[in-house]
Amino acid sequence: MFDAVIRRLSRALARQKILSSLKDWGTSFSLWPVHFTTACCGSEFAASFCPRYDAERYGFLPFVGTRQCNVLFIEGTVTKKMAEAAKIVYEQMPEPKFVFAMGACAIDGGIFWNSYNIVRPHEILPVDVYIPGCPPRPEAILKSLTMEQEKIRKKVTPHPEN
Amino acid sequence: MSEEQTLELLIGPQHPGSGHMRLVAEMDGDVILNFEPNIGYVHRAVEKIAETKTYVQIIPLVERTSLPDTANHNLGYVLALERLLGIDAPLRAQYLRILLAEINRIHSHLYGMGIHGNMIGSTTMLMWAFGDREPFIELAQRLTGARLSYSYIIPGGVRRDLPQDFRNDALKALSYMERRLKDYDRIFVHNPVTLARLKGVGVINRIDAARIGVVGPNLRASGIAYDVRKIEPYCIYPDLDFEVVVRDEGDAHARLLVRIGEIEQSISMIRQILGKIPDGSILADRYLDLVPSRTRFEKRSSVKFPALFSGLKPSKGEAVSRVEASRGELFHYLVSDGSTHPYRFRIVTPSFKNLIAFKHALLGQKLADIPAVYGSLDYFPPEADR
Amino acid sequence: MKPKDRRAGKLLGLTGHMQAIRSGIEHIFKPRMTVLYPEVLQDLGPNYRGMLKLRIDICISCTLCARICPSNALKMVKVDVRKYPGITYQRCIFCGFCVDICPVDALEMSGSHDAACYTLGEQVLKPEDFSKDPVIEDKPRVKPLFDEKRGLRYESC
Amino acid sequence: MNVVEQLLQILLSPTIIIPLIFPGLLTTFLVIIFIAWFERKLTAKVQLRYGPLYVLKSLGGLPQLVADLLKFLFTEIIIPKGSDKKAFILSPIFLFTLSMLPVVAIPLSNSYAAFFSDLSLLLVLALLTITPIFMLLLGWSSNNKFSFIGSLRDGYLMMAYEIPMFVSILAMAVAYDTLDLVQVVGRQSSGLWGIALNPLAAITFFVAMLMTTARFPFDVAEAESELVIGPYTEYSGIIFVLCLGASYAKLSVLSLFFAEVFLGGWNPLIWPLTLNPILPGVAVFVKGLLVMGLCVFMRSIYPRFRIDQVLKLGWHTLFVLSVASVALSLGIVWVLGF
Repeated sequence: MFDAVIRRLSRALARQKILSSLKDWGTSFSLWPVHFTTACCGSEFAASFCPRYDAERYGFLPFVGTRQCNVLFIEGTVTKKMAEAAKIVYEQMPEPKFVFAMGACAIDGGIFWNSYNIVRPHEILPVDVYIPGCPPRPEAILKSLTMEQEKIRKKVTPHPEN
Repeated sequence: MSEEQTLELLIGPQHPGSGHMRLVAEMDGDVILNFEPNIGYVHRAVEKIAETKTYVQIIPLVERTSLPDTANHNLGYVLALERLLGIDAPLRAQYLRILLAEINRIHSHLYGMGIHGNMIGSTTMLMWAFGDREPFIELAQRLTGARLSYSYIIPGGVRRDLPQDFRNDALKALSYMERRLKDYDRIFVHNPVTLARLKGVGVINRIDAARIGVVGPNLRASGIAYDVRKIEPYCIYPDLDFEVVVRDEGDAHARLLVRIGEIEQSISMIRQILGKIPDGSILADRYLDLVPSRTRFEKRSSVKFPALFSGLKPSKGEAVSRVEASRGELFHYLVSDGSTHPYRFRIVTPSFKNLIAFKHALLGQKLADIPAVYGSLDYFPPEADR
Repeated sequence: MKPKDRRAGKLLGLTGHMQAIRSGIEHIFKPRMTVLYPEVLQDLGPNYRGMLKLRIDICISCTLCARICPSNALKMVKVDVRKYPGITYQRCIFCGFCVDICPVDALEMSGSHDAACYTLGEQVLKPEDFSKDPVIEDKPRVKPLFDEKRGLRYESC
Repeated sequence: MNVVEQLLQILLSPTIIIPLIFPGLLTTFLVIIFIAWFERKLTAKVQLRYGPLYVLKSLGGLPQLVADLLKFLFTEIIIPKGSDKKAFILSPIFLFTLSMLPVVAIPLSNSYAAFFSDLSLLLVLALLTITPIFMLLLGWSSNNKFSFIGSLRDGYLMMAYEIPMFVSILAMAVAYDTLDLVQVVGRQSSGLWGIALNPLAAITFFVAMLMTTARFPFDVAEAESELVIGPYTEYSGIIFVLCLGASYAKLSVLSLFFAEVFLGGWNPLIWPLTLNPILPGVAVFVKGLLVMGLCVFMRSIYPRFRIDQVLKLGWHTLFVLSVASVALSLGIVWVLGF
């Protein structure tokens, strides 16, 4: 009884425009990627935090644990062995969570398109933003960030494909 | 020891100190009893895919095994392919190859140092090293047109000539790097906390290092002066004056110091190359003649590929090449059956050779030494898994 | 299995501590390395291997680009009577082989490489779309210059 | 009207304002937000980059921590299956409250404190001593190997810092001949601050303070490269913020304490500070913020120690230093004849 009241109340509160826009503002400036390096694009991902590009300007802080982060950055190829881990990591993260697919390998396999051991991430995870390139430039990563921030704030439909 | 007394820790693949693999550590209190790196998380079947691609298409493929160290991987493959084709690159192209390889060695070592710093908690070292990689990445980008995946070295030569002002820019970047190495010394390399964390940790002694087959800077930190650039010189290394950096301690700190020493050597090598690079063609005449004359490279800064490159057919046979990549000796083996695709392609990567050092160096160490040793070995999982 | 003998090192290396702290304080006053990306764009240099563009009017449909593409990103697509290359950035690895092998210079590389998209479909370009200029945002540009003291500095151009 | 006036009087009485507004919950909250932002900005500056910026560019990204807080407020709270639910939820709350509680015992001027005690010097430290128990509970209830090891390390760490900290404060108590913080500050009104009187105790206390609040190079309990984030590994959402906030709250309390014991508190009591009993408190806070700034600066300089090295440092060096500081204080008392 009490639980139900609380739940209804909190839902009604969350639907309020001010609260939801506050939430969107907070979330969009606090995208924390989880430390999960799937393949070699990780070296350019790290470079996007380096002093030359400094993704932390957007509040994009690479953090350590899955429970505290809300962004899963697929950095390059996902092999079959890594795909299981990627799914577990995604499930461990709290809502709301976002998935970025970085690099050609994470979109359609890139140069490894005919390898027997790769998985296309959009088949197993709901990807929000795709970043082409092999590896993409750090600028492209920053651009994907701004795009995702806009998407969160303006409430674009999260997954138009599904 | 019974199971209740030990604790099995699974570190990775999602873990700040793991990289792209899982480390299984069996702990007794704070001491590591058993250590198993579980690899294969980045196995993308590079060698198998190579059998479905033509010889030139494999150039970007071999680079992807080790993204921070693409130039050396590219060079190793092309040397093997050139032996199969029976051609040699002109002297200027050879100089340009080694120029790129040494630039790449510098920024690859900086990458390793940055990761090492982060592993033991110094985010400043990570940021500085990654920030100071950028001038060298920028140099390589001016030369090749890409940040990391250069695909610069092709059979018979290189793709682009030196851009204008490259010499001045490179000299500036080099003297900047020399200045920065002193900053690193102060804040990281000789920081008392770093010394406490790295000295005497993860020791691989001389005999063990030779026995288990460690390669590259990790081997040289154990006191063995083994460097393919000296032992079996390729390209223009015989003409260059450099030393093999060796240290005797064999611990994590020695490996760090060897990398810094190699950065210094690479700086001096790039200075020598820039000083005595000869003029001339950058693609072997055999291929240059096949290119339509109006697109020859004399009229532009980059070479045109002859149409032949879409289906190179080396004669039957096999070829090997050894190069000293940033992480150690890199070995390529190529078998041709006379068709456009290789019959068999095999890479022995330095990271795979160094993998065994984990197990060896970490037994009996503390839990906190796992990242310290992992960082010091400069292990890059995609390179080992291929 | 005995833990290895180890030296903990000198914990009170005072000069080391002082040097580290001094170096830290010095760097507070040094100029930053950051290029403020979304406000300014970096000039990537004349021969940067960025997004591709097809000049469909001079393409001779020789298929060499599709044959050398290492990742099968370029495919020949039939337009009217002839076949022209179309590209999918889902796979393109920006190696530039297609540009270098093109016998008539119908493919060229642009200096733009900062792309990202929400959906998969946007990345597949048919020859007609492929022959349009890649979208380059109109923002002030800076040129990275080498500097002995700062490594890289940026000058607007 | 009478009721309203009475209500106002109750609300504005020091017993309410001190724990809730100044220097209590609200001020501590603001200080935590500021210092966490300052830590990120300062680290970024040493690393030659910007740090948080675009959240509000004109203020240099000052509301970054507000954004982070809002995000955590609205994220799902995951309670792992194998955890002890009550302990899992309650221990961060206790941890945060207990880390902040000592603030009430810190007087901000001669007449402004939640309650005056003859033993406030001890009270602050005694209240802080309880927190590691909840840290242990936190790690144990998560049912995660990394949190467990992390909280054990925190327990070990307590052994290393607790005794030097107490002994160094004992040295100051001997030098000042009092256990009351108001009197401690009063003794420093001559201009001879504690840090000049007994520098050994100040250094010992500062290092012990770094250990208590898990600042670099002693953040072995949260060592991210081996233990994800130590005891807090399984925490998400707003209770994670409480966990993380607890260490900053501790830092803020200890910095105020440091400012009072070693940096002369609200001394020198010059003109604008004498106008209102709250104003000296601002001076204490400014000094406290400086100490906090110094503490968070360590992040950009040092890597982290290993746990056995920290214990060794605590027992071999700090303990000896703290005993030496007591001897120094005794010498001072003997020579100066306080």
